[in-house]
Amino acid sequence: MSSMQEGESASYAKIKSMTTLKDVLAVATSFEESARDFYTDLIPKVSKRFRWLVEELAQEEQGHYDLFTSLAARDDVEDAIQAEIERPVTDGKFADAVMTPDLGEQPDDQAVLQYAMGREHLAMTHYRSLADSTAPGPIKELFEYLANEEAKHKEELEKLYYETVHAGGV
Amino acid sequence: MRPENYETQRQPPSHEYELNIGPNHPGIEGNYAFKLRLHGDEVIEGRADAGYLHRGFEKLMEGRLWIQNLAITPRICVPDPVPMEISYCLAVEDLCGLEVPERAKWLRVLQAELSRLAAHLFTFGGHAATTGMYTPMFWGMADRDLILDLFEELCGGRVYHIYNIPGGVRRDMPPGFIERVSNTIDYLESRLPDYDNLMFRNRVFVKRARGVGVISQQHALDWAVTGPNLRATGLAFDVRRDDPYLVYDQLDFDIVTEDAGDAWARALVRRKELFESIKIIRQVLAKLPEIEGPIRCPIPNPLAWNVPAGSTYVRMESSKGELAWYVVSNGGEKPYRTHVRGPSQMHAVQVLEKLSVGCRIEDVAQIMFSLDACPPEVDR
Amino acid sequence: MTKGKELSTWLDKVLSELEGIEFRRKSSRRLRVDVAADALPALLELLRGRASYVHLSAISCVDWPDDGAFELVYHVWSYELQSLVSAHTRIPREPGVYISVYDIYTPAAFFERDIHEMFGVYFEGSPDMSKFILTEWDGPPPMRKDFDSEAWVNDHFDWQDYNPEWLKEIVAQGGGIAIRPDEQRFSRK
Amino acid sequence: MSRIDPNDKGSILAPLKNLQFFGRKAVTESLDPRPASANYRGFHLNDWEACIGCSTCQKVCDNAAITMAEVPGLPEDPEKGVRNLRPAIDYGRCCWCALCVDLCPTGSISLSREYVHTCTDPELDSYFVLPDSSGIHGVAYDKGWAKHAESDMVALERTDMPELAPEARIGNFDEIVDGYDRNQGIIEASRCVQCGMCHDACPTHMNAPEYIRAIWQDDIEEAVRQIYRTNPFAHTCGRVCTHRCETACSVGHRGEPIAIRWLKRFAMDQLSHERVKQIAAEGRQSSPSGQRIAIIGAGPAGLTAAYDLAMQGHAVKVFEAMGAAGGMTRYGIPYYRLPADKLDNDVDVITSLGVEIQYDTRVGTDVTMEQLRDDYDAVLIAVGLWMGRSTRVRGADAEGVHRAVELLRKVADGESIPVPKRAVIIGGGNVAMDIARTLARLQKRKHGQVAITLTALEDIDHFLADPDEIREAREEGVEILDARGPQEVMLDGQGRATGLRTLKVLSIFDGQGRFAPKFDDADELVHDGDMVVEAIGQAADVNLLGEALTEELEWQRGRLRVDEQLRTSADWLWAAGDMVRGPDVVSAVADGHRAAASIHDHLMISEQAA
Repeated sequence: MSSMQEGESASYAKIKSMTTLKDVLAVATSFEESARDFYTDLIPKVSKRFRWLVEELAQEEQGHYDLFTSLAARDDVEDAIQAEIERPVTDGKFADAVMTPDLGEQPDDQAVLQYAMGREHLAMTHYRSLADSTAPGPIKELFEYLANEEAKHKEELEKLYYETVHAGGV
Repeated sequence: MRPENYETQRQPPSHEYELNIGPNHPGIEGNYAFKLRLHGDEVIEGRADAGYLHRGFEKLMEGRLWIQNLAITPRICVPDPVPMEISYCLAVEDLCGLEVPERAKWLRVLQAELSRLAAHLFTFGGHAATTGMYTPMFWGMADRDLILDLFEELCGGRVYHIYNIPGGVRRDMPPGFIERVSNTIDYLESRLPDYDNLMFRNRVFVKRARGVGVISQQHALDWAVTGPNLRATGLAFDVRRDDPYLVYDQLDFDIVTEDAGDAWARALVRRKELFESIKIIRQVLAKLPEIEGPIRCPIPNPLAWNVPAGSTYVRMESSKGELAWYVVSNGGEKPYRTHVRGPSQMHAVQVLEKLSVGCRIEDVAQIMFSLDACPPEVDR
Repeated sequence: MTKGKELSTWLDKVLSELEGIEFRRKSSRRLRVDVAADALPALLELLRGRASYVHLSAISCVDWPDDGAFELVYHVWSYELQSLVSAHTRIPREPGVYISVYDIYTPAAFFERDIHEMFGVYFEGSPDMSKFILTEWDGPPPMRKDFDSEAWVNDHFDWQDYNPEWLKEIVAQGGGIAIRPDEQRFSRK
Repeated sequence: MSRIDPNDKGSILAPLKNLQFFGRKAVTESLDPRPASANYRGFHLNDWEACIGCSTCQKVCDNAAITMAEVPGLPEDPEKGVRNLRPAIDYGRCCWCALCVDLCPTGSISLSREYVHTCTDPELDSYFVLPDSSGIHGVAYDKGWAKHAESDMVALERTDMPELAPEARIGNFDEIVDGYDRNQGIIEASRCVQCGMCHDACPTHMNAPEYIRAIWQDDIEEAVRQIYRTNPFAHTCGRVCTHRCETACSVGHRGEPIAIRWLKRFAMDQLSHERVKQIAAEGRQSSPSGQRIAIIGAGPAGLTAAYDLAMQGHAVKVFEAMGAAGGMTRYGIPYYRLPADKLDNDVDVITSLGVEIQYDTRVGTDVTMEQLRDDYDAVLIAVGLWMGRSTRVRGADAEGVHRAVELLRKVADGESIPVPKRAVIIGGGNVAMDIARTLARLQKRKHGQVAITLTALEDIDHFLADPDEIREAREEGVEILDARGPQEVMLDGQGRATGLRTLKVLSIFDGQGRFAPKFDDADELVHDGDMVVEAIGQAADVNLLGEALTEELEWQRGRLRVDEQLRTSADWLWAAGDMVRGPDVVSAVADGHRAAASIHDHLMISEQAA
């Protein structure tokens, strides 16, 4: 799993240094892609009990990936693709409380969920920062849209997490 | 449909004929038949025939929960239903050893005496009507209605109050009730001279009622005559004083007697008892504000109420005489046996049969009403 | 009053000396006496003739089919002593015949006739054992415990089916009568 | 009063004095419509919002005047004690006694101040009315006779259950609740109106009205018989059931519900164990069926199924990993709530029917699923939820951080556990209360005082724990802080736990009622404690299935997929209890019955086919 953390921090560093929309989108796309591949890799590894979870996550990331691919093809985005973007400031507050775990060879549902939540949180704050530092216009709206998407997804995962882990106290 | 006991024993002589009074006749407080054998207009023999109001109450009560029987009890005597409720409750309370709160006892006396007033006004008017005078009947009915208004306020029902439950009563008085009762009894007292003028100072009534249906004191004792009918023969006996229940031993009232033993004396005893009841109600109204506290003691869930095994005989003075319940429990949730001893069981059968012999046909109805016989009590 | 007290003391003494009699004072005004059937008339003679219990308040009958007995209870009152004696006796349910006390207490005629009609107990010497209330009744004496009036009613009458408009409406919506009163009648359980 | 002389012959003129009345107003009453008195017993009003369709009015009706009608579209919820039945009144029978009002558990029925009803149809049907709050004629009349404290006949107060005072119970594991004595039991049972809401709400549909009535009639044997018809974990459920029956109890709508759980316990405690065994075995199939069934897990679900199957004449063998039977009821519930000997009695009743329990045998290790599949005609898995979940906050894997279920299991097994000077518990369910109160007892014994802080995400009104548990925990000195979200276990230099950092929870549910806590970053607390116990949730350990079988079986969002009859996707395997249903004793019992019925049917069908 260390490869994932490396990959993540590498892409994070890339985003930080990005200066154009084109590059931001490119890194984001690969960000979703690597996540999709990560979950897909997990499917045969985890117990059949939790397989539904990683399957759903992989599907979700595939959806995001498709979104970015189609974005890049849009005319209005293409027009602005060379626009200068200020480097975003991100805040990993949620990750302070819930550490990103080493998922191990056979991660359980809680580990997968924790990782996924952290990841969505990171993406959300990232897009939010991008939106904040962009002047009003279609690009700002795009980042806001992306941030909201990630926020919604993260919230869904949080609910699922609490339902799985905390509920059921006898 | 020919009644079995209708068969005459022998061929009647040709100068005799038979006459049925009832089962529907205004001369009695319900459906009841009195069959006469006459010689001219003189009665040779009278035979009581009951059953027209038989609803099998005693049997019905054995099939109902103790508390479900409350609704049956007042129906055993329509004109004076209250003593029926109270005495059934007294019997259950005795079997269960329930301690009825003081306030409930006084409320019961209030209710019972109002009921006695209403019942006497009813009988009083009815008696006058059997002598052909309808004004006292209209007045009696109209004045009785004022009491029914009070019952409606206190109990929620005008005739079938179902106000008592074992352990006490169901509701306390509504606000301002004492004042309204007080006004009503003041009014009723003011009416008494009117009744006197209309009946006891009226030559027609005196002529019709004097010497009719005479019961001597010895006969009264032999025939188990009770209530006003007994007191009209000069014997000062009243269950309220001589076998007291509720709080009658704390109340000041006179036992009214007359010596003549005839229909007139019986009417007069009732007339005077109206005043005694008014006296009692005044005392109760004065006392009630002093007695605080609950109006019933805690009772079990009516759907799970076993009354301890045993039997009890409870007596009360109803407007018609001695009323008693013999109640047996086998420890179950329903009465094992209830037996109602209504005063009219004596008055409407053996006494009436005896008194009618030798009297004239026009007096039979008056004798019946002067005895204040209540057919539903006979039939049950 | 003193005379009453003396009489009452005398009565207690007599009753305690009589054989086959159990007596118990429930209160100052209530006395329960249990007496064998053949001794009851003598006891009533004594109570009426010598102890001033002149008023027969009632005769109650109770059916005890499990014991094969009818219980007869004679409630007599003394105006002088202001006390009520309930004299209990039991007679065999079969043939259900007993002696009338009409010659001691005239009012017994009514009560004996009533008990005969309702329970089927025959009182020898009672002036009138003819029907009174249940003139047209040809069934068994209805107050006996083995007569089930509710079953009789169910056998002879039908429960009426209701069909008002509001009921038709809820039936059309898939509802309707769920529990009939005869199914839920608590007292039948 | 005026004097009347007996010798007065009267005068024909005396009545003439009353001629003055010609000048007065007539006494007759006006026939104008007027409302009756404030307490009048007129026609029925029924507040359909308040009415729960319990039919108590019908039961107390003297005259069988009340018919219960099912009204489609009204709420129907057995768990809340609500039925869509409403009383319809036959005014040809009603006697207006108002007992229906006085005994109505909810107070929905009242009588109006309306006087008159006449027949409007040629048929008598116009006397048969379904009243609602608008009355029977749709004309607004005020309430007359209505529910009133003076005339209320519903016994709203519960018979007090004697229990040990906090001081007396804190240093030991003695059972807290005394149980009713005979008199108290009968009195409490007598409050019941026999509506049967409890029966409908109970997961295993116990014959509660029947056994309550039997208790009231002082017929304990009949009560036990009724209990065993639906629940062989009678002692256990009489003590620790989640008693949904009491939530649904109609008397509970205005007062305290009947103490149904304590009554069950009362009945069980009254009768000798030998007699209970005889009653439990009544109706047992005497000739063996020749079928063999393996059950994995001797908890409530497994043993209930074993009881039912043994009663049907099947040979049942139960494989239990632990050294004693009872499952979570033994290893999760402390003795002060459920004494071991009572649980032993429940188990003994079941084994006395010939159910064999093989202890200390872990399926998957000592015997494989494949062996069971081959050796038995059917297999039931009911292994419960034995793995305690961890919050996995920072420090959650440090020394001094424990899972509640593991500590409770050790205490029940007689093993010693570390007793901290101060403990912090995470969780608001009954397990959290159990470990808090267990630790409190151990602390009292070892250190002489209780120092426990319990934190939970939920606010106190949404705790999953029983309110009695919360009250008793507080009485025993447990400090309960609600709405606190765990963030981090604080550690000392050696990496040992020293406390827990929490944030205030602002809200815990989202708009759809789903679990989604929101925290207030500004409200932070650190709770000191040399032990932190996590009691937040549990999971089933299904490793025993083995990889092949896990792959073969169908799963449903983390749990084994079972159908209504608790059949898994394999035709020889059934699953029941907490592992498929979530944690609840009485639901596990219900599952046991259902699984047993399904297995029995399956065996009968395959026998016929053979």
